[in-house]
Amino acid sequence: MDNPYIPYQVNILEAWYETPGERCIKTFKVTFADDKVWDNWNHLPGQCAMVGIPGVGESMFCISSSPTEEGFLRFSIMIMGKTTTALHELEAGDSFYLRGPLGNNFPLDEWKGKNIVTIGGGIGQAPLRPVIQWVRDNRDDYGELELIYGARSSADHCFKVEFEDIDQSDDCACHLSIDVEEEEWPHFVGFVPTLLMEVAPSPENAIAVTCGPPIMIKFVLENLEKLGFKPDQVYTTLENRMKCGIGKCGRCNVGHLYVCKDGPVFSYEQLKDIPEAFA
Amino acid sequence: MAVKKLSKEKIAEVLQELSKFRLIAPALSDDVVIFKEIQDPEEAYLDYGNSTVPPKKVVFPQTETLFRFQIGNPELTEKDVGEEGTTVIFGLRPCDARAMAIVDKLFRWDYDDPYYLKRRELVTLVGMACVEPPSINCFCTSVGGSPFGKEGLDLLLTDMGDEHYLVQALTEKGEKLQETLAPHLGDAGDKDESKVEELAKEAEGKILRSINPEGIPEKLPGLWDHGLWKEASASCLGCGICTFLCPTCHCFDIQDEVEESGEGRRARMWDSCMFSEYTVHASGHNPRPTRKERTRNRINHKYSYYPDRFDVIACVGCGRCINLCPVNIDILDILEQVVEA
Amino acid sequence: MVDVNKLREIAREVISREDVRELIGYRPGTYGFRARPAFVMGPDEVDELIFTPACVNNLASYIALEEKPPVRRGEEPDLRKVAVMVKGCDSRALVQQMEEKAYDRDQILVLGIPCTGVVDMAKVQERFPDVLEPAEITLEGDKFILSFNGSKEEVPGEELLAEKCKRCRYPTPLVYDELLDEEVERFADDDYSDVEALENRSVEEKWDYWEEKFSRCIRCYSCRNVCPMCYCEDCVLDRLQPMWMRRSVDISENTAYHVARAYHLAGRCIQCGECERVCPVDIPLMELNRKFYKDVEDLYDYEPGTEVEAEPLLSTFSVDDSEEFIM
Amino acid sequence: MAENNSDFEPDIVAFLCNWCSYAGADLAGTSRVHYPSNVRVIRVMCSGRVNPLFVMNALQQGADGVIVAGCHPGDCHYMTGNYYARRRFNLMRNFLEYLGVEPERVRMSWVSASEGTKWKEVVEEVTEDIKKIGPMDKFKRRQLNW
Repeated sequence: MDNPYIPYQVNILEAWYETPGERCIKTFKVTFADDKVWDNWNHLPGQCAMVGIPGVGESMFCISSSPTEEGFLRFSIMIMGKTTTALHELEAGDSFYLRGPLGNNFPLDEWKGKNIVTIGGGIGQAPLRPVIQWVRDNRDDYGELELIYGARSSADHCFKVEFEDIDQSDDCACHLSIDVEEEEWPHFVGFVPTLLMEVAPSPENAIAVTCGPPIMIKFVLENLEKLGFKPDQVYTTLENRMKCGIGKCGRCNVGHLYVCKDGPVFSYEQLKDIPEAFA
Repeated sequence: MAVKKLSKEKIAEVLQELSKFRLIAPALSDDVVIFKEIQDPEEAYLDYGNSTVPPKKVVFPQTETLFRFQIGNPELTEKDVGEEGTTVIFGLRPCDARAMAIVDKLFRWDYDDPYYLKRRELVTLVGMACVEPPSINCFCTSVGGSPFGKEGLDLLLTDMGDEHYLVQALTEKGEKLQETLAPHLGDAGDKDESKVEELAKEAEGKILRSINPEGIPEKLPGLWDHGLWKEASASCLGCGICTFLCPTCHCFDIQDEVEESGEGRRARMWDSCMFSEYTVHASGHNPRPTRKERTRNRINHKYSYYPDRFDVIACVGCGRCINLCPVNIDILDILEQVVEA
Repeated sequence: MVDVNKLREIAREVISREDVRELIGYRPGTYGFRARPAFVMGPDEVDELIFTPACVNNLASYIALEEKPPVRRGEEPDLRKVAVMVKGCDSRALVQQMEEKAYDRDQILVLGIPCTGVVDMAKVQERFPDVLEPAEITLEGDKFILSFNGSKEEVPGEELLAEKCKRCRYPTPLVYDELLDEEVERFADDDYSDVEALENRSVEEKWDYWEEKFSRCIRCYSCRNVCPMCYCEDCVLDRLQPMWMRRSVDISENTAYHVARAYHLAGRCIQCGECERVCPVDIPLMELNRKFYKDVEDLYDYEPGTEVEAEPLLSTFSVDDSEEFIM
Repeated sequence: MAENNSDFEPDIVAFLCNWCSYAGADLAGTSRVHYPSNVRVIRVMCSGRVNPLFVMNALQQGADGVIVAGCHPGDCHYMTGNYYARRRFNLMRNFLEYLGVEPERVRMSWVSASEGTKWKEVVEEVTEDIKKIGPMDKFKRRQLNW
């Protein structure tokens, strides 16, 4: 990036709704309008991009596709404020702008040979999706892969179709839950931290990655500790209001760490002594 | 580096010469000292303590365009800062120059900020040593600066108390500018430089306020839940004076602006960590919900986070935040409590 | 002059009451002649309280500025009273806030200070720039006595008195539970000569005047935040959608800001002068507010902050309101 | 600015209340009454809906003048909206004059649904007045400067 403030134009290849409702989630599959951008584009699972529309604004979103999925990037965006509302109005064939990749990534190289558990809630699955995809695409490099995911209801489940596929496959164990009982729901009913205790993954040679609403993370972290996970075995991603995404504008810090530059991926080891991290 | 002398009578000549560049100098707007672009040497006001708004606004303008666009047209046009041309800031105080050197680190950290750095490249800083401290709340000597400090400056002028300024070139840029001004400058005497050192020592002695910052950066993280933050912030109004007037505060907001014609720009503008909406998420959640958290962040940022990353305290002791706080919140008072806590 | 011992004694009684949560008063500042707000939580803290002509802040602002973070589960909201020390002008802010039903009378406990005028701290600073050690200002007759570094200096009141005090109509608080001193009789009045002088200029002169001032504005919003009447939870200036004022700082947006700020105080500004006092770039904000103040008085015979039971000016009307300007 | 502005065609923003003034302007149109084409009409439900910020915003966006028109006193569809507007607008107008905006630029009128001719007269008068004083650029957003 010559000028890190100038975004690239991307064209939407496909766009679909993941979940309905007032806070609906829409996924965009995009490619760069200028093919040459791909030549210098390298991102890793966990990294983010500032996504926006000139005239409206920009917000930070994680790239929810793995670099092993070539030829496109994916973003799953929940409708929240001004920018997301404008983004949701876009369809295949439209375009928006992004700058990135920004921030750090999950240390997937270090995790080679280990078992990996992902624990997601709601839209929090978005940064976990590339991890799962990456591990499945490099299956021999890693041990067991376990996916734990929950949302309020079955309709609120992100990436439903993919979960079905994962559930059918034998390279990943898939544990799903919903908060409240529904007819014909074949999986667990209850909150994600409870499901985690139910599944009770072993901390032995394992890494746990979690992302979701703050209250869920709080209890997941507690439960992981109960299961014997050490702080350096647990990873999460943080988010804060951001403007520049490159460590200049000053607002996204938690303690001395900038979420946009030092994060969004942090080990619990890094965060446990920073009270602001979970504010 | 070369040392020259400038007769006070020739100051207008020098400003005239400098006005072939974009010349920024202290001037009066009503009774308020501001740094502004001047065409005419008459506009410059040199009988000043320091400006209310620091000259950081020259290299980091309060509002600046990042790029322009036309709705419906995919092309984005980057702003060319180079068009602003070679700039000279005349008469800035050593603390404000040092602040720029400190902020440079942030704007160079990992990603180069092209707008800021281009302006820094274009600007030559001509400082004016503080023979008298500009304000009662100056404490530059406590945080690594000096009323005669050279850090960040390209040229330093010192009022010798007689009819002259001593003109010391401090960098290549400064040397070049000194050459440009050569026709107006005379040779310095042998003892002039040692006299400057004497004057500097004298000036340092006139700084009334102080704090010993040793240990503060290391101590601050442990005081996260200390009662001092609630007390220090109780009277805070949440305005932007302390941050906007701080020469090292560099936080900004980015906003898009579109005219009816569809012509628009993405611009950045100063923002303040003391504003309530600074950290508010789109969901409405605010990780720093009250003035207590915001005050704690301001002090921590200057005295802990910044030194942690860049090895320097992000405060140059100019005293502006103390002088102008509407409710007498005093950063030295807070630091004193940190030391005692 | 308020007797400081009496003040502390009353404060001690008040803060000891079970139905009082905190007391907002004044204490000496961190250097020189300054005084600053004090937030007293218990009887052991009252001994730092003072009242002198250096106590410039309008503490009524804090009633409106109070932050109410969400009450945690299991906790009860603290509904006890807040006690506040107010001068005559400041008390009008309380009256106006209550006129607007910002809160009920029984939520506050008012300690009224009959006031003979406060100083313009900028003038004090200019005159005595080097006073760092704790120093005191008192008023004796029509002179300020400034005590510092072991010496005393007398300055005629006129020279240091804040501008607002020179036209103060209400030196004694209009609302109080306890009065800390004898009532002070009105010693000044307002002739609006400053506003009239500006009104009499040509349109071009007026704009030249204001353009210079507005172009200095850095939009730090201290004038808004200090204002006891600016207590909207959701300020139009912070709104991004619709964005009435852009956040960029230029003469057009600054003008819009100052029009919006002043207009929102039309019929509400109680002339405490805090906005003008705190402005770091000396924009004469009171000249804006006072234009409205004067027009409101002339046109609608209304004076804000004088009567709790009154109807706020712009939320009422009279069928006979002036309409000579209507085509 | 008393200069000759014979070529100058001002842009005037008119906020018209839905029930009276907009209908009045409509009547002027359907009756084929000719009046200057300088006004850009914005229909609001009531003159009481006109926030002073609307006026400010119009001037910032380049309007040379602003007209607010509503029902005659006593005729407001919502009973009293125009009375509130009258107070508000009187203060706003005085204030803008105080800042250096010619009072001719900021006008208020009562125009009923049957007063097509009055609407024409109002527009003619305001347009003429503003033509005389010239463009309003004091509050205007400057061409983005870079």
